[in-house]
Amino acid sequence: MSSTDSVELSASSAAFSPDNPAPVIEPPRARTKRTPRVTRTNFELYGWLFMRLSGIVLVVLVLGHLLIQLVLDGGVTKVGFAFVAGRWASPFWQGWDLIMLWLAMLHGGNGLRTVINDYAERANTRFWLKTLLFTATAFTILLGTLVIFTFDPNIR
Amino acid sequence: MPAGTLYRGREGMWSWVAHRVTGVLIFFFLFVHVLDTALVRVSPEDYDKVVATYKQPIVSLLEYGLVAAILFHALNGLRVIAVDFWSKGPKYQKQMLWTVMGVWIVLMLGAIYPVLGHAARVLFGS
Amino acid sequence: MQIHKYDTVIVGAGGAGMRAAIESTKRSRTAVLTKLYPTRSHTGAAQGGMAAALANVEEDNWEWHTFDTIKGGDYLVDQDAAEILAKEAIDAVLDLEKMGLPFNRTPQGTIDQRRFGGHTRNHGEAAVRRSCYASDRTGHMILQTLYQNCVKEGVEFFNEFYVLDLLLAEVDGVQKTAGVVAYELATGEIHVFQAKAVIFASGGTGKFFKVTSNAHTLTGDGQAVAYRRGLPLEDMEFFQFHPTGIWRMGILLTEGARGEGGILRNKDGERFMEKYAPVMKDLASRDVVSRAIYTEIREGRGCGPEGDHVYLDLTHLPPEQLDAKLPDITEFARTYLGIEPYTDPIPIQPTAHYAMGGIPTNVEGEVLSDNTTVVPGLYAAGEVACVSVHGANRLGTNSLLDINVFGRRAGIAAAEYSATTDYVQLPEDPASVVVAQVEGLRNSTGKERVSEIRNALQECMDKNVMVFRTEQTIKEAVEEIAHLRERYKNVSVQDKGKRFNTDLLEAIELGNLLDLAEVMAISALARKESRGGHYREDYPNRDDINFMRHTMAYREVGADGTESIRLDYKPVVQTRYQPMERKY
Amino acid sequence: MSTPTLEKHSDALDAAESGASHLITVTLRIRRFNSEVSDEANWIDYQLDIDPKERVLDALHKVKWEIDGTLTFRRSCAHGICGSDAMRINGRNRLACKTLIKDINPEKPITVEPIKGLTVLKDLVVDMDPFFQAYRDVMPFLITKGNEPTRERLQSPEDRERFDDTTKCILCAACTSSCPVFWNDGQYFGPAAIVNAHRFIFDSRDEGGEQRLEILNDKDGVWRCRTTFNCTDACPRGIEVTKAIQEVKRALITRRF
Ligand SMILES: Cc1cc2nc3c(=O)[nH]c(=O)nc-3n(C[C@H](O)[C@H](O)[C@H](O)COP(=O)(O)OP(=O)(O)OC[C@H]3O[C@@H](n4cnc5c(N)ncnc54)[C@H](O)[C@@H]3O)c2cc1C
Ligand code: HEM
Ligand code: SF4
Ligand code: F3S
Ligand code: FES
Repeated sequence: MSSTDSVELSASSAAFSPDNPAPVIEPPRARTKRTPRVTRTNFELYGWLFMRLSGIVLVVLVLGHLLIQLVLDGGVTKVGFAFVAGRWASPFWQGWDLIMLWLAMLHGGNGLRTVINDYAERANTRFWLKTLLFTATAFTILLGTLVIFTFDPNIR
Repeated sequence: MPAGTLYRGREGMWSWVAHRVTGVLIFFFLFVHVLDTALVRVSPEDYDKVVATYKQPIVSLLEYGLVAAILFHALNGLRVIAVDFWSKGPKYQKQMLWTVMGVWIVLMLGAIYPVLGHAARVLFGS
Repeated sequence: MQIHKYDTVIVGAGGAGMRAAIESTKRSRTAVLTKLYPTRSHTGAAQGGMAAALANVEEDNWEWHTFDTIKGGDYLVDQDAAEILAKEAIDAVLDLEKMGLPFNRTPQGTIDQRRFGGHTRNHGEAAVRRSCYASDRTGHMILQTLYQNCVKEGVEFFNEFYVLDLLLAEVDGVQKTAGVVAYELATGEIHVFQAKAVIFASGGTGKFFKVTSNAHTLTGDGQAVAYRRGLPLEDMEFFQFHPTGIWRMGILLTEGARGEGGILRNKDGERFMEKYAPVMKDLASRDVVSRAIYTEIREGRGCGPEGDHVYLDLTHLPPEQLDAKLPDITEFARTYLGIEPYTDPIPIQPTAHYAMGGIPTNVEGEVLSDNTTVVPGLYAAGEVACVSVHGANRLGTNSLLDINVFGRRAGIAAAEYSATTDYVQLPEDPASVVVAQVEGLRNSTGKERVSEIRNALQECMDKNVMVFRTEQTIKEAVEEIAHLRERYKNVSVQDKGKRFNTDLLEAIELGNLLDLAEVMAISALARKESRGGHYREDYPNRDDINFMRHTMAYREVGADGTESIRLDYKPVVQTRYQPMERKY
Repeated sequence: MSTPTLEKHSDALDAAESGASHLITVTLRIRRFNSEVSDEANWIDYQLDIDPKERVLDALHKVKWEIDGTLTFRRSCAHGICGSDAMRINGRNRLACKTLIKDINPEKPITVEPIKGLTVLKDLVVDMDPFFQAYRDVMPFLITKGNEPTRERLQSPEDRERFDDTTKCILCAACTSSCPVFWNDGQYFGPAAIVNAHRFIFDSRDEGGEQRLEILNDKDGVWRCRTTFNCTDACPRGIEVTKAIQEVKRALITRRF
């Protein structure tokens, strides 16, 4: 830190002057002069609403899931192929896990989409990250669904 | 942009940071979790092998962290929903956050034994 | 240097400037130059309200309002102008409401009104509820509403452009308006705006006082620019000192506080205004209350360790009423004094508030170059102008009215004028004066600091030409100002850059303040009477025989370049009301 | 009529009136940037003797007027009503003229830097155009249909009260530039624009609410708000900004269903 009498700011590398000013400090992406864009759909509205509604349902599903998996009946020690087999024998648990899977992935995927929108600076990066996100989410959902429906307790 | 100092936001900002971090964390966990569960479709032995690693103490600790993240995200998510839909929500957001933290601490204390108990038994014998 | 061409150019985006812009944009190609973003203008600081005889809550009419304005101005008011002001007030308020201004409402849903100092029913019988208000941020709401409507009308703003010179050109022996020269703060570039009509609406000049309710940016630029171009300044000795500024800081606590029932008390807890104004008490006109406060202080009944202030007591009012009607000023007391107005009285002292004088205009807003001659194409409105509707003392709430009524009139008149005339040719090298001024300061090697001279000026003005004046104090001020003007010649700025060089502009603003302070002091010295805001202890009475006239101050430059001030006088327009003694 | 408590002064009043100003030494650590000298911003410390009851704005003036005239910042009214001097003081957005030295721990250096998310032009001055552009985009003016009444439009005190809070806005940008969503991506309309839309959407006289809601339904509109409350904490006018944003969101939802 320099002292109080530093009226002349110390110049850095280049010789800047009133007639040759340095570029000003820009934020990453500035809002430009423009009329509101015509990109208005209700997508963000539905997305927002979905986050809250799925959130409420997920509280029950996820916390219930955790309770069963980690707390009741000796917690994680009991989990094994047999345990899974037992649970998915019932359509109720199949449905539970299916809904949980779909909601959680869509909720998380949409959440991550906002995160990408917030932080990815260039349009290009945004696009690729979102494509990646979409593929991963779709893949996981499909895989999970497949597993739940085609699960065969007698595979052994 | 040259950084300047960190913005000294208050409860609202930090709870949002935590909500976002936990959300992303859970998402990646879920991704992996679906993959490993998919093993039940492939081979029960492999599945049990993977699940066995979950029973190691160090993984239990991670699991505890995961529970912490999910619980916080879930409780704070409910707070956010209350802020959104309850007309007095914005006014009481701080009180609600303290409630969330209170419930979270209680639940996390409650989860110590069920989640970490097994690990403790493995480590220290029972 | 860049040259722009507009039909009408408005200098200033406060209430007066934007009200004019709304009218003139509809009728001519208009540019608004403003040294601040429009919503930063000091109109936003006004709290109390805007007077109009709407008679929404009790019987009232514009004639009573006219009378109060004239009496409040100690009969120095031009009565034809006051009549227009009071008559058009009603539409001015209704227009603002239609533009969206959120006035407080009566239970019937009409605009609510409250009492304000000096506004009475039936020529002084009792206080009347005439002030239309929006909580205690009426000025803020006016400024916002006008800006919103400027956005709606697509008014072209040049933000952070400082107008530093007025261009006049002689055509067939007549001085006509050719444009203005402005300095762009962001780049340091000089812009010439060629225009058929120019409206000055650049606000007040309170910053030559130290304790003032005025913003740092109220430096009388418009008055100074016009004055330097040879135009007269009218009635500059009349400056209003508002009774209730926060002690030492000058931040205003609206008269509305007393309108709501607040009481002034001295150190003994006495409601001293009962002695000075038995009928109107705390709501007497501002000059009366300010003098009363200083009399109490001088006679040893002031409060605090140094006995240099009195109290504004709101503690007997219910907290709900304070919250509903005066939220902003109670917050000022909490923020800046750390006290709780529910339970503590607020330390206050008179604060320099409003310039009654300014650039002389007629009722159409046209600027006069002497007592009668209009300068074609030049207009002024708002605090910068002197119509004169405020005479020797402005009534509270009449200024927000003034900016709307005469802002509108000036906007229409200017646009209609520019629609019917051609551009006047710009003078040769139009920016030369400004370039010389700016470069002179930038390259000066003098050793004087702007802030030191400004402080000295403010101290001197507070001490010598505030509420009480005498021949001796004014002479002291004149001498001191002359001395400071000498020092100013050696002033230098530290910032030599082009971008956002506020250092440079503060120096220019100081030059304006010095010029105007001098005019004020010289005008005050010559007025050997007491009237309204101008109180001479050595001449404590009003003297209608010798001084029922407006002061007109001209800048004279001798053959050798020496500057001096020449005073002239202009008769007061009297229509219906004969001067009477002013009692409240 | 009650007499004031003149005999028993409250401590606060005594403190406010104590004339003798005792000066303390504070360090002002200001983030300086001048494109005519350097392309980098840097922190510079200034030491001053100042009365703790003074404002940070007074301290900045002291620096500008007594130490370094090149220090640049905006200011006008000096009492929190013009919105010129929003800046980041000790890490948080505030108005320099509404922040007293004594209220921000003068023991440690007081950091002062420009608000975030807008282009820094010089020292504490930022480019406000994008901010005002967002404001203009929400059509911040009364929209009505049909003929004008001859007198005023009627509005009950309750209807007037409905949007009172958001009429207080002075467009200082403290809120918008405190919003984490806005920092990342200047495209978000920002709380200030929403507050000013709210002021009209909930004005019973206005008939353009539908259009404004549609504008705020944009992908950079209200839905980007993550309820971080930084705006509410930063607003020098005490506006419940987040609440206003939520009311707009709810209005959009109820309109949709
Ligand atoms: C604290 C306070 C409270 C008040 N309360 C009331 C009240 O309750 N009722 C009432 O009737 N009156 C009140 N007044 C008085 C009234 O508010 C003002 O007189 C009035 O608002 C002045 O408006 P204006 O448009 O003339 O100037 P301002 O609003 O001061 O605007 C001046 C404009 O000119 C611009 N400008 C200045 N110089 C230049 C330049 N060189 N180049 C370019 N632009 C320039 C500025 O940027 C600004 O936009 C109050 C005044 C104060 C200070
Ligand atoms: C258990 C119950 C849950 C509830 C109540 C809940 C609630 C919420 C809510 C209300 C939001 C929106 C926050 C905002 O807009 O500011 C949100 C965001 C998010 N959630 Fe959840 N959620 C839950 C579970 C999950 C799960 C299981 C995942 C992971 C797959 C997840 C991942 C996310 C992510 C990534 C975000 C985005 C964060 C952000 O934008 O800041 N959530 N959650
Ligand atoms: S809402 Fe508050 S913080 Fe935001 S611009 Fe308006 S006054 Fe400033
Ligand atoms: S800070 Fe930003 S995220 Fe929302 S609550 Fe305020 S707009
Ligand atoms: S200077 Fe006007 S808000 Fe601070």
